[in-house]
Amino acid sequence: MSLIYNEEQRMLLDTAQEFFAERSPVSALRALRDRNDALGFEPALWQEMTELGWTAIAFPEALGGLEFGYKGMGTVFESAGRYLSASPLLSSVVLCGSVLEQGGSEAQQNEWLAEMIAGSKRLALAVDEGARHNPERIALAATRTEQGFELSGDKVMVVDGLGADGWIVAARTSAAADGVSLFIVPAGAEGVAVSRQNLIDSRNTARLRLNQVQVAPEQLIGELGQGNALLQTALDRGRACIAAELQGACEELFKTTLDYLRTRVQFDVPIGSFQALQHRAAWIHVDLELARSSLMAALDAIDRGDEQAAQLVSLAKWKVGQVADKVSNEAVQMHGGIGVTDELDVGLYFKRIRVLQALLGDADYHLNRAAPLLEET
Amino acid sequence: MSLIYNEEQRMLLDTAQEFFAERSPVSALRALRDRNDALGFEPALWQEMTELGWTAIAFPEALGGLEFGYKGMGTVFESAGRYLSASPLLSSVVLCGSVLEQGGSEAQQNEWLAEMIAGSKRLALAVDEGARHNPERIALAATRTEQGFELSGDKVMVVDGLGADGWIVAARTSAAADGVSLFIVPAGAEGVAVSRQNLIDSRNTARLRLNQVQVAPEQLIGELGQGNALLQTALDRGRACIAAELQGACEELFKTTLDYLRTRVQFDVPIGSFQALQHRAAWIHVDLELARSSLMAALDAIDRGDEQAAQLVSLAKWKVGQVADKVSNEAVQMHGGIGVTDELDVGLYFKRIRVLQALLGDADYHLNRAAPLLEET
Amino acid sequence: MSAIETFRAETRAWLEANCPESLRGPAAAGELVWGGSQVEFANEDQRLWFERMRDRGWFCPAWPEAYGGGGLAAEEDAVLQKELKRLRCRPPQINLGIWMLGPVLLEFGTEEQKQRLLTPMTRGEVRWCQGFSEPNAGSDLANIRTTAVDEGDHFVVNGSKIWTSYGDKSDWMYALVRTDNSSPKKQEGISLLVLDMHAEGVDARPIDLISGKSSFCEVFFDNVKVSKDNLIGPLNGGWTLAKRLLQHERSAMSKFGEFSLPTHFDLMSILGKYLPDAETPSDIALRARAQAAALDEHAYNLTVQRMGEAARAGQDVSGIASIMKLVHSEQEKQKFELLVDAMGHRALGWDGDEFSEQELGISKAWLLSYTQTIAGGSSEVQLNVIAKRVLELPDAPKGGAK
Amino acid sequence: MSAIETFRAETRAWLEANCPESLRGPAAAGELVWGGSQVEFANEDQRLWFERMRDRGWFCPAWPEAYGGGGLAAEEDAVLQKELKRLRCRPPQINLGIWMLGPVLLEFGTEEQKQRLLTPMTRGEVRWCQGFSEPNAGSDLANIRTTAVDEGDHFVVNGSKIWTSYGDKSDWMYALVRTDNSSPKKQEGISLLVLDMHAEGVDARPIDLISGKSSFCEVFFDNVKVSKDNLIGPLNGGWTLAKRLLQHERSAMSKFGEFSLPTHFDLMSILGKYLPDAETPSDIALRARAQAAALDEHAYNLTVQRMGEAARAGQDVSGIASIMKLVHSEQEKQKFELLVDAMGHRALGWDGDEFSEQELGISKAWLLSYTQTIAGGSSEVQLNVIAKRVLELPDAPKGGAK
Repeated sequence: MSLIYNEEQRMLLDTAQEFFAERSPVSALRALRDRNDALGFEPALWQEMTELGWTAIAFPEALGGLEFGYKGMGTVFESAGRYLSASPLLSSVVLCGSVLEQGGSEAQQNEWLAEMIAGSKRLALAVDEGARHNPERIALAATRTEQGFELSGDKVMVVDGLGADGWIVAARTSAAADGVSLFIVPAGAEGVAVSRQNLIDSRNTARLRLNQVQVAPEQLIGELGQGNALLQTALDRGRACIAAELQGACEELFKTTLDYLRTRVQFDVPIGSFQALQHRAAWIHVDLELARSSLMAALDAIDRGDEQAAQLVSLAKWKVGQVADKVSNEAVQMHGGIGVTDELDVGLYFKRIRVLQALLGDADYHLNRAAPLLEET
Repeated sequence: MSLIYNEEQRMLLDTAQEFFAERSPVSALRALRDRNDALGFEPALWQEMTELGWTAIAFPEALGGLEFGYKGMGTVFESAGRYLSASPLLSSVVLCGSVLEQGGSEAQQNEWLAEMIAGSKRLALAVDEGARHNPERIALAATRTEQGFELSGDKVMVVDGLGADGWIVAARTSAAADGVSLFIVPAGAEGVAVSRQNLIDSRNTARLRLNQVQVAPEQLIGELGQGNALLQTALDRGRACIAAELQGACEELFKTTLDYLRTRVQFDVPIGSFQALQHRAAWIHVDLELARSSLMAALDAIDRGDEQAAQLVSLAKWKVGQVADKVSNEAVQMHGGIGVTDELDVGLYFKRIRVLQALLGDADYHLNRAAPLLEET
Repeated sequence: MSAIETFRAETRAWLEANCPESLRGPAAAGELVWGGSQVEFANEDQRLWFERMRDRGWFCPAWPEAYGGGGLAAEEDAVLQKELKRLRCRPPQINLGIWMLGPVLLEFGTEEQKQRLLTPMTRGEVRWCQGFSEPNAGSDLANIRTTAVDEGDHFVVNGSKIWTSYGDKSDWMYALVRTDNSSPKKQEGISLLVLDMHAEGVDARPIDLISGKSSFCEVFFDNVKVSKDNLIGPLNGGWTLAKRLLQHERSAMSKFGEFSLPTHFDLMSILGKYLPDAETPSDIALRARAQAAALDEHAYNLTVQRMGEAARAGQDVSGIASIMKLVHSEQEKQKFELLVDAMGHRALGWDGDEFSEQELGISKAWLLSYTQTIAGGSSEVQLNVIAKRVLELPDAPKGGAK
Repeated sequence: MSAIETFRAETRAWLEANCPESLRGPAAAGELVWGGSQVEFANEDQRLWFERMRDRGWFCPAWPEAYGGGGLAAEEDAVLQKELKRLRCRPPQINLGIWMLGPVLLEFGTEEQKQRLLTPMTRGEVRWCQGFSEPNAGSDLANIRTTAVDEGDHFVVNGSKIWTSYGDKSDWMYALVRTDNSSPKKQEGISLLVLDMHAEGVDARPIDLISGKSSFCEVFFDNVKVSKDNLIGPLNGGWTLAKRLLQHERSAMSKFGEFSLPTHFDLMSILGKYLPDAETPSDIALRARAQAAALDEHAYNLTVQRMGEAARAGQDVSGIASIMKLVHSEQEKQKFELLVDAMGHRALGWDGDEFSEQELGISKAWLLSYTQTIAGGSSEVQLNVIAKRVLELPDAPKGGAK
C-alpha cells in the first residue's frame, strides 16, 4: 500500500500540469462555453493527449497499454481538474475502456479498444436514468429477438454522449437486481436519438433515447446478465478519476482563494488577516488533506486489486465530494461580490465542481457505499 | 397567537428570577451534589415554591389552580434553568399533575392533585424503559387479576422517582400500539424496588422495578387502554417546560461565556476581540433567538389548545435541544482550560443541559415528530 | 364621524373605485411598473392605476403638496397605507428615488433641489438608481475612489460604480463620490451627488453573474460634468447622508418584498417530488437534513412574527433585528443546496428543453442565492455587527494581537 | 556479519531473554510503571524488566555512559528501538524527565548539572513533572507570572502552576519562571529552573475536572528556596529552552500513545449495540451521521499513514503534520457526542451500579474529550498556526481593522 506518488508518477504529474496549463487553461473552457460548443472539448487537444500516450496509461501492455495504473491516470485527472480542461478521457478511455478491457471479446477489443487508444474512435457510457446516479435500478430493457436484442428506454447524463462513435449501454436483461447486460450501440443505429443536456458546466452531456434499437449478438459485452460486475469495476475506476479531478479543481480553487485573501484589502487590511476567515480557510486545508489521503488510497487500491477497492473509492468520492461543496461555497463567499460575477473563473470552478460532485454518485450515495469499511476495525 | 410574555407573565418572570437567584443559586446545586443528596432538591425550597403558588399556576380554578397557563409555567422553568435550581415541579406538578387534571377521577384528584398543589404529596411519572425516550414502545405489562391489576417490569429515568409518595406508571394493557394504561402506584406497595440512577447532573433519577405489584382498580387513571392520549398531553407539557428550562440555562451560560470573552486576556487582548470567536458567538446568538421563538410558540400553542401543539412542542424541544448542545460545547471550549475544571459552574451547566437535552426525547426524536408542521405550508 | 374616520371612508371608497382588480395581490417577477422616462405598462390597468395615483399625489402621499406630494398628515398616511394593504393594492410604481433619496432630499436638500428633483419623482417621470459600491469598496464603503473634482461651476466625475441595479435603465443616479483625498479619515472626504445617467461620459453595462444575465450594472464615469447644484448636503458631508439613506433601504426592500411575488421554492414539497419514497438510508438521511432546514425556516418565520409583536409592545428588538438578513440569506442558500442534493442533475441544468421551467428556475435561484449572503452587507459583516453591537464583544485594540 | 548486525542479533537475543512475556504488547491504563522515588510495581515482572533495563543503561540508551546512559551510537539506538518495537516491549518506565528535560539538559546544562540531574534519571530514581502553564498563561505561555527572585545564592519562587500532570506524585519539576519583569518583550524575562517538589513551600493539589478526579495538579509556590545551580541555561534565556523542550513533547506523547492502551471506544460497534436495528428515520439519520464521522476517522488514519510515507520519501510534511492534533482531538470529541446521542441516558451516568463499566467509561471519556481540544494547544491555536504558517495568511497589521 502506498499513499503517495512515486518518482515516475510525480514526473507524469509535472508533465500533465504543464501540458494543461499551457494547452488548455481555464480560458479554453470559457471559449468553448461562449461559443456554446456542444462537443465540449477541443478535438486538437484530445489528439495531443492521445499522442502523449495518455489514452494508454492504464491498460495492460497486451492491449497496447502502458500499464501505468490508476495512480498514473490520477495524475492526469487531477491536473485536468486544476485547469478545468475538458477531454473525453473519462467517458471513453476510463469508463468504456475499462468495460472493454475487462469484458470485451477479442473482436470488440480490436474494433473499439485499439482505436480508442489510438484516438480514432471514442465511446460513451450510458448508465443513469434518473435524477441521481443509481446503477442498481437500471430499467432500460433489452429483450431477446430472433436476430439478437432489442433495446428500448432512456438514458441521461451520458458524459460526452454527443458526437460519440458509439455508446456502451447498460440494459436490464432479467428482473434479478443485478440482471444487467452491456451492449455496444454504434452511432447511427436506427432508433437512437441523442439530445444535449446543457448543464451548468458547459460540457458535453447527452440524453439518449432508444426506441426499439436492434442490436446484434456480437454487440453484447461478456456474458448475458453478467454485465453488472463489469459495470461496477468501470464505474469505480471512473469515480476514482472523478475524485482526482475534483481534488485537483478544489486545490486550485483554494489556492486562488488564498491568493485573494492575501491581496484583497478592505478596511485597510488584507481580508486574509481576519481571523474568522483564517479559521475557515484552515478547516478547508484540513479537509483537503483528509480528502487527498482518501483519494490516494482509492487509486492505490484499484492498482493493487484490493478487495476493499470499491469501498475505498466510495470513501474518496464521498470525502472529496463533501470537501468540494465546502471549497466551492467558501471560494465564492470569500471572493465577495466579484466572486458571483462571471468575470472571474471562480464561477467556472464552482459549476464544474458541482457537476463532478453529482457525477456517478454524490456524497450521500457514497457515504452509504463506503460504510462496510467500518466493519473491519 | 402571541410569542411574547404579557405584562403579567413578565412580572411572574421577574419574581421567579429573583427568587431562584436568591434562594437557589448554582451553589445550592453544588452543595446538593457534594453531599451526594439522593433527593436532589431542597424540601424547604420546594415548600417556598408551593407557598408562592407555583404548584397551582397551570391548573384550572375548579381544581384549585390559578389558570395561568403554560406560558406562566414557562417563566418559572426558564428562571430555574438560569440558576440550575432543582425542584420536583416538572415530575410531580407538570407531568403527573397533567395526567390527573386531564384523566383523574374525582377521588384521585382529591387524594393526589389537591395535596400535590398544597405541597404535601408528590408523584413521579414512570414512562421510559430503554436507553432513549420512546413512549411508543412501552413494554411493562399490566395484567388483569381478580382484584385488579398486576404490574411487572422495569422503568428507568424516572425523574424525582426517589422518595416520591407514589408513581404514575405507564403500562401496556393491550398489544395495540397505543394500548397503554396509567396506574397510580403508591410508595410502599409490595414488589416495588427503587434504585438511584446517578446521572452527571446529580439530580434525583430512579430506576423502578415492579415485580408482580398488585394495583386496585381505583388506581387506574381514566379508561383502560386509553392512557396514551393522557400520557402524550402530559409529556408535551413536560417537554415544553424542559425546553423552557433549557433555554434559560443556555441563555445564562451564554451570558457567562460572553462575560469571560470580554474579560479574559491572552496575548495582551481580551479573547473576545478575536474575530473567530466573535463569529461563533454571533451564531449562538442567532440560534438562541430562533430557539426562543420556537419555545414561545410551543407554550402558546399549549395554552391555546392548538391542534398543532404537539408538533410545535417538538419543534421547540428539537431547536432548543440542538442549540443547547452547541452552547454547552462552546461554553467549555471558549472558557479554555478553566472550563473543564469542576471549579467553574460551566461544567454544572454543561451536565444539566445534556441531561435535559436527552429527557423526554432528544433532538433526533423531536425532529421527526415536528416534521408534520412542514406539510401545512 | 371623526375627520380621520371620514378620511378612511373616502380613501377606501376611492381605492375600491380606482384600483383595478387585476392589480390587487402580489405581482410576479416582471409584473411591476418602474416609473421613469421610459415607463412601460404591460396593460391598460397598470397605466390607469399609475395615472390615477399620480394625479392624486399618492406616489408620495406624505410629501408636501408644493413638490407634488399628497400633503397627508402622518395619521392620514397611516390610514392610507392600511387601506392599500387591506385591498392588497400593488404599488403603482417602484422608484428608488422616492423610497431612498426622497426622504434625504426633504431633510437635507435646498429649496431649489426639492423643487427640481422631488417634483418629477412625484410625477413618476424619473427613474433613479444608486451608485454606492465600487470594486474596491464593498463591505468597506468608505473606501470609494470615484472622484468629483471641483472645476469652478461644476464637478468632473471619474471612476466607476458596481452593483447598480438597473443602472442601464435609469434616468438619474444618486452617488457617493470622493471630493477630498487629503482628509485622514476616509469618511470625511465623501460627498453625495446626483447626476444624469444620460450625460456624456456615463456608461452603464449589465454584469453577467454566475447565474447568467442580471439587472446589476457596472457604471463607468469618464470626465462626466455635473453642475454644482447637484451636490446634496454639505461638501465632504456625504457620509452622514449616506448612512441616513441606507436606513431607508431596509424598509424599502421590505416594501418591495411585500408586493413582488418572488418565485418561492418550497423545500419539502419539491423534495417530496424528487424523493417520493425515501427508502435508502442515504435518502432518509437527506430527508432528515431537509426537515431540519425546513424547521429552521419555520423557526425563522416565528422569529419574524415575534419581532413584530415585541416591537408593537415597545420592547427593544435590536437583538432580533440584527439576525434577520443573515438568517434569511443563509437559510435560502442552504435550502437550495439541499434541493440540489435531492434533485441531482435535474438542478444542474443551464438552459434548453431538457429541463422543466421549474428546474431551470431552481438552478438559477440556487446560483443567485450565493449573491444574497454577500450583497447588502455580507454574512461576515452581519456577524461582526452582532458580535460588536449586540453581544458587546470588544474591538481588537490598536496594536493587535501577537 | 557487520558490527551493526552483530549488535542487532545480540540485542534481539537479550530482549528475548530478559523482557518478560507479560510486558509485551500495550498496557491498559494504570499498568505502566512510573519511575521515581516512589516507584511501584504491580508485579514481579515489572520490577525485573525495570531493573534489567536500568542496569544495562537502557532507560536512556543513547545518552553518554558518563551519566549512566547506554552510550549507544545513533545507528545502534535505532536498531534497539526497532527490536523493542518488534517484540512489542513496553517501556520499562515512563519518565518526563528522560523524554523532555533530559535532551535539553544534555544540550544546555552545565557539567555539574548533567552529573547531578541526569544520573538519577538513568537510574529511574527521580520522577519529573512539568511546570509551564499558569492560570493566566494558557495559550499565551509567555504570560507566566510565577516569579523567581534573586536572593544572592538562591532564588525565591512564588506563584502557581496549573495542569501539571502527577504534580502530587513527582520528585522534581522543571518550570518556567519570571526572572525579569522589566523587559519589554514578555519572552525575554523568563528562565528555566528545576526544583525539588518536596521542598518547603511547594504544595501540589489535584484538580477536579468536569469528568471527575484527574491526574492534573495545581502547584503552589510559597517562598520556595531554589539554589542557583538549578537554573538551566542562561538567566532570562528560558524561552528558547522551553521551545526546544516542547519540540520533544510531541514525540514523547506519541511514544506514550504507542504503549499505553487507552480505552478505545469504537464508534460503530458501540453504536451497533445501542441502535441494533436503526428503524425510525431519526435513528437512520443518526447512524448516517455516525458513519460520516467514522469515515472521517478512517480518512484521518490514512492521513497518518500518508504522512509517514511522505516523510520517509523526504517530502515536506509540515502541512500535513499541522492538522494532526486538531483533527484527532476534534474527531474524538465528535465521536463521543455521537455515542451520547445514540446511547441516550446510558451515556449520562456518573457512578453507581446502574451503569456498566463501559458505560461509565464512555461518560468519563466523553467529558474528558473536551480537555483534548483545549490542552496542548487549543483547536483555536492550531487553526491560527495552520492559517499563518501553512496557508501563509497575513497577520493583522499593527493598528488593526476599523
